[in-house]
Amino acid sequence: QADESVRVAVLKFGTVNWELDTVQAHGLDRANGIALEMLPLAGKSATSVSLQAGAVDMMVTDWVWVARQRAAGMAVSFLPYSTALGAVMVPSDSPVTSLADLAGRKLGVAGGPLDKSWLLLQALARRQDGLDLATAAEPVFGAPPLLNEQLIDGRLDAVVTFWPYAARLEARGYRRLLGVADILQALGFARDLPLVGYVFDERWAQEHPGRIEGFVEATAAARRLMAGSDAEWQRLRPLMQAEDDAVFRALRDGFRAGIPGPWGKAEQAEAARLFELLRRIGGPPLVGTAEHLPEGTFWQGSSN
Amino acid sequence: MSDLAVRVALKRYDAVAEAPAHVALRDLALTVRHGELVCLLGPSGCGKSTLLNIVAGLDERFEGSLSLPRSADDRPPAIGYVFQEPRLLPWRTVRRNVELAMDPARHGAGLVEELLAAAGLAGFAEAYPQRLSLGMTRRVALVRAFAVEPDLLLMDEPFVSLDAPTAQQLRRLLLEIWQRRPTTVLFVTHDLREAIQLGDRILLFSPPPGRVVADIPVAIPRDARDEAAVEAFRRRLIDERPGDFRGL
Amino acid sequence: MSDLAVRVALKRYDAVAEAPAHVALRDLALTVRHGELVCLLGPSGCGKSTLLNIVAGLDERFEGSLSLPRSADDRPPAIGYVFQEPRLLPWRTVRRNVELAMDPARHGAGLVEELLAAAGLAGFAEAYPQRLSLGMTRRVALVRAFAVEPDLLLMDEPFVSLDAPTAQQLRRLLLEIWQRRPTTVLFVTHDLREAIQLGDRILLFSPPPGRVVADIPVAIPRDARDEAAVEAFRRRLIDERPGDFRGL
Amino acid sequence: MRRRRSPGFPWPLLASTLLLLLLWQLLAMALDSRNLPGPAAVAAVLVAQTASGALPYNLAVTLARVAASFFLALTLGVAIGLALGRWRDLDRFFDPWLILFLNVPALVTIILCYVWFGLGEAAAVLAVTLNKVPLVVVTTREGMRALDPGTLEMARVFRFGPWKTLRHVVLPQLAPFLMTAARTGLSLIWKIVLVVELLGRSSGVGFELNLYFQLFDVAAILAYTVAFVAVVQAIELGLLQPLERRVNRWRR
Amino acid sequence: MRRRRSPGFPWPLLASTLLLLLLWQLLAMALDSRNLPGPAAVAAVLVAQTASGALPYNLAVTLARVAASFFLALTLGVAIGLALGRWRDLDRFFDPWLILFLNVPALVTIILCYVWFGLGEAAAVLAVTLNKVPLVVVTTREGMRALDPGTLEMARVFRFGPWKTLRHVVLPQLAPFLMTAARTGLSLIWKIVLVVELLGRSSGVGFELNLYFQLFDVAAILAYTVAFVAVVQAIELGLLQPLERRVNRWRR
Ligand SMILES: Nc1ncnc2c1ncn2[C@@H]1O[C@H](COP(=O)(O)OP(=O)(O)OP(=O)(O)O)[C@@H](O)[C@H]1O
Ligand SMILES: Nc1ncnc2c1ncn2[C@@H]1O[C@H](COP(=O)(O)OP(=O)(O)OP(=O)(O)O)[C@@H](O)[C@H]1O
Ligand SMILES: [Mg+2]
Ligand SMILES: [Mg+2]
Repeated sequence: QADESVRVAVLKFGTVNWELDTVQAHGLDRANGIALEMLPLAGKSATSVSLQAGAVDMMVTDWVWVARQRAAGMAVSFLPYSTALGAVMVPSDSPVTSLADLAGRKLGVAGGPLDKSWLLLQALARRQDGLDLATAAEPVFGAPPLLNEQLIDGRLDAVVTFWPYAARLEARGYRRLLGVADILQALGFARDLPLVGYVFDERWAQEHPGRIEGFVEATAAARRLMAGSDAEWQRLRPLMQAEDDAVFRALRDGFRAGIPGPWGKAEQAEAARLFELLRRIGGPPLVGTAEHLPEGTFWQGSSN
Repeated sequence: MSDLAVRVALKRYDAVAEAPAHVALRDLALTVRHGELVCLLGPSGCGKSTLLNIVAGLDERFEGSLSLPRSADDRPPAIGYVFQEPRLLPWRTVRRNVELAMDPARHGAGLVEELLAAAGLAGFAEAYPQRLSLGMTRRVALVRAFAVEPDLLLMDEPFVSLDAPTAQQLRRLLLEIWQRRPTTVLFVTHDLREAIQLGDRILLFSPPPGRVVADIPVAIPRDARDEAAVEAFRRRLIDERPGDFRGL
Repeated sequence: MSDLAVRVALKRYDAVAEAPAHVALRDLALTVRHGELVCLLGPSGCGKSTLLNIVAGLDERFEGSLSLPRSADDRPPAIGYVFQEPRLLPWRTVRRNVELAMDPARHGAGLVEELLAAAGLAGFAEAYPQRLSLGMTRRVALVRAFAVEPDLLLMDEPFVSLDAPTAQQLRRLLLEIWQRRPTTVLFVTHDLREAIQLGDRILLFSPPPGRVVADIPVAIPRDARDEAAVEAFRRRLIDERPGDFRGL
Repeated sequence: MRRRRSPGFPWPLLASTLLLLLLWQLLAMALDSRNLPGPAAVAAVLVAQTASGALPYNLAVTLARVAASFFLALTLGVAIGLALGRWRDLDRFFDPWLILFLNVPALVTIILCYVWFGLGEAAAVLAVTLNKVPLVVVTTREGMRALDPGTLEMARVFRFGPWKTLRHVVLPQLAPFLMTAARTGLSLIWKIVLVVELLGRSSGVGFELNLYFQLFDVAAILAYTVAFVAVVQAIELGLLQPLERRVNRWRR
Repeated sequence: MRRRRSPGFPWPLLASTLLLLLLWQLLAMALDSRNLPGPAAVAAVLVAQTASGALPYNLAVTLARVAASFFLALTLGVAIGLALGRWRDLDRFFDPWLILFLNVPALVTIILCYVWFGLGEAAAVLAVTLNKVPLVVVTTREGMRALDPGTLEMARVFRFGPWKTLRHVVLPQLAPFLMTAARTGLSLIWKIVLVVELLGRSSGVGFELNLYFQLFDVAAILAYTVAFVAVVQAIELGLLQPLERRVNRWRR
């Protein structure tokens, strides 16, 4: 049994937990020859600590991080998990209607100056309006829950935040100025390029090909269930900590919209192109020593 | 200036942990006239320091009453207290220890130097107390009490730990200061000779709980109190009141 | 047991901050025979406590040599030191303060009680030092020094702050203990009468830097040292050596 | 300037707590914001979380970690502090190390401990201990520097030996410093434990607090805070204050 | 048991630092892990970050916050501690409040400050100050409880008045406690500033540390740590130790 186990770090109320809970609840792991174990943690940083510490086999993060670590010599690899991306949110009565209107405004940015959504937003503003948002607007970096509160209290004019936080704001009547998917599209990329995914040690995956495959199958089955069944979501509701029905629906729909499509050579080439863009804006602080998307960033199956 | 009057019906230290309560003073009454120098004698532990603390206003937890000498302008009297232990501030120099007690408005600058020199401490004004001998720290404490030009001077065995000539010189200094300004003095000592030499009156305390058991005026003129006269007076006291003074 | 021999070529306290360096002892040599009781007299600040600290082994920063009395089995001598200040542990009761200094293997249990009673502290064994009068804490310090049954007893003005009868009783206790076991005693006092009453020899120190300027055997048999004899000896000393003893 | 409490019923505690609750209630009413729920709202959460067993469980888990780290940190810290205070050369040499360890961000120790020793209980307790030890060392050492040389000399003359000297001469003088270390230690360790739990444990108050932070559920956050404060208050009344009274018995 | 340093060249500091570097190097070589880069790697980052201006800028920003909070916390904390130590009834009454504030998680104060006062500099400094003040209060109060009644009585008899008594009688006795508060305070405030910066500031070492933590760049994290430790070491050598020598001049 031990060699079937797949241990994953999850945020206790995070979206990954919903997916994996569905896997467990329906015995999809057993059905696919693995034993799924979840380590619930309280913050994103904790998940990366747990992977480094060898306490789990997998965590969820974006492939830019994977690229950076690979370039730094840590052989990790990536499997897509979601295409759901953040959004720029403003109050419903906000005079801000376009990117250019953000100039001179207080803009909350979740995740810090290297956040992918923020980088892409800057790229678009530069390309569309010739605007350097980092200086034209007044970015305020902070923890996402704090930024939400600040926006509600009227201390911020807009926030760039992760999708669950955007969904909560939307449920409260805030307006989505621009989704990050829209930004991708405007920059000439596919809307539904997955950015976040399951990340794991390449060697571990090579040594246990059965587990990876079983994991992929199990999670795919879970997603199919979640895409189709509302009843499934009622079951998950306690895990979602939705304050009310509106938030619940926004979270559910957000998740469904983020279920990734096919992940073939074409999508991966697209990702490589996006990496070049991010490297140009983010520079070494973001990508470290990686010159281009390192070989093996995306998991190709145990054969490679 | 009025007199000093203290009446202690009961002064009791409460029991703490295993130690029982202790009655330190009972039915004690005492009046000291303005400008009088009164010596207190009594066995160790009979409550002399307790009484001085009460008079100094440090201990208000007693049954009885206290009235201090008040000056014409009715301000509270300046008190000089030579504690039984020197109680200097170890983190201040000798000079600062004395100056801090003084009221800069009232006292001239030269006074400290003068008093330190009179106490044989001329070279030690800038020294910290822990670098002095015990006798020297006692002298600093004396200087401090003198320097405030007190209306009421409380002295708890001020001249122990001093060699006889130094002690004698300081006794002279005390008398000089006392005669220069009218100062009410309460002087605790274990040395009957010293009490006779200095006092207008000698009060003898009982073993604990302390009470005044004898009140003896020293009937020798001040300018006639040489060693022989003191010794003679002492002999007479011991012979006349063997119950009170034997062994003193 | 061998003799106590100490030779201090130079004991200097270094300058610190504004205070200049100070030579406390210079060219001092001293031998005390095994079982001898020697009294030290000298002006305040002349270095008596400094010397006692050197003998006690507390101060090794001096130029000179020290050899302590050693017992037959060559263990270092048990030292009893009555410091000039009581130096009790305020957070321990009177009894514990005494017991802690004792070696439980060597000393019987009843000794503490016995000594406390002899010092007039019978009811105070469980009291904490801060609830005693100063004279009482001094007596506790005495009891502590006696209780270790010392081979070498250092006493720095042990009987000040005590009334005359109590002091006299403790002097008797000292002599009794000293006679029961042969103990080498160095006894600092400012009281010439006390020195004559107790000492085999009297050493007189010079003003600082301290040196021995006189070494006088007390030529009165111990059982003849009543008040009159002591007084007579004192008179003679003062008359014969006015330079050294005037005023003492 | 000295406090000697008689054990009786703690009236001031009651009055003070009531006033605090009142002020809180008034403030909550005045602000009327979901960012400061009033005592009633917090109490409701407290009751609910207690009934569900979540609060007692997480509190117990955290307290166990706090207790383990507290005893480790105090023992180690006092031992090192005594040594540094006793031997001046040792102190001079290790002073820079102490400053280093004092100023290593909690984040760094925690990550390194987790990465090296795995995401286990031992690593968590070790990380907290490493964060607190230097503070205890500094406090103890400062106390050692303020020791009264007179009593130490007495102990030397009367041949107390190291153990008796430590127990009867040194430690009683260090008592106020050790009390400081204990009082501030408890609160600090608790604060660090929260971070430690946030970064790598799946239970405990820190873990819960952060979840509620993500949901911005201030009432729940305050409920956990109140529960922990109540525990510390109980320790204070039941342990520290009686101990302090005992230790200070000798003061006049 | 007392230390009195002569100012001269700090040889022990040099030796001790070298030994520390050596040990670090050996450990890094032995582990050969990305999680513990050796001194050389960290030095490289240090140089690069200094050259780019990022490190001096962020360090300066953080130090400004640390300094502001430090002085606020020490002033306020000592004042409150003095009052609580002086008036026993006040102390009894506010003791539960103190315990509350002592044990409010940093997260809670930080969130509340940010929520109420906005994500600004004032809120950040206030949050840190609120976290540190109770610790200073406890330390000061413990010192007040250990005051020698003898010197206080002396001050009363000789009519020192409150100000003179404070300055010449009380504060010198509190010195070791204040030193503790200062030494531990600096390190603690720095640690809390990191959390504050992490949660809601856009500059400073804490902000940077968190970025590097997200990227798991331990070398950069250590580089910032080393830089801050160097600053504290300088404060220690240039300010605290001379001050301590001055304050302890009187000890024999
Ligand atoms: N720690 C010290 N540092 C500097 N000087 C000191 C120190 N201890 C004592 N002295 C100086 O050494 C001299 C002798 O001091 P000591 O205590 O030995 O005198 P003493 O003879 O015992 O006097 P007393 O009879 O007053 O107790 C004094 O002048 C004193 O100032
Ligand atoms: N703070 C205190 N708590 C309890 N008992 C005390 C306290 N202070 C003094 N006493 C007791 O009161 C009695 C009188 O003490 P006091 O210090 O007044 O004596 P004294 O006459 O000055 O003696 P001495 O001549 O030895 O100095 C003693 O028995 C002592 O034990
Ligand atoms: Mg007395
Ligand atoms: Mg002396």
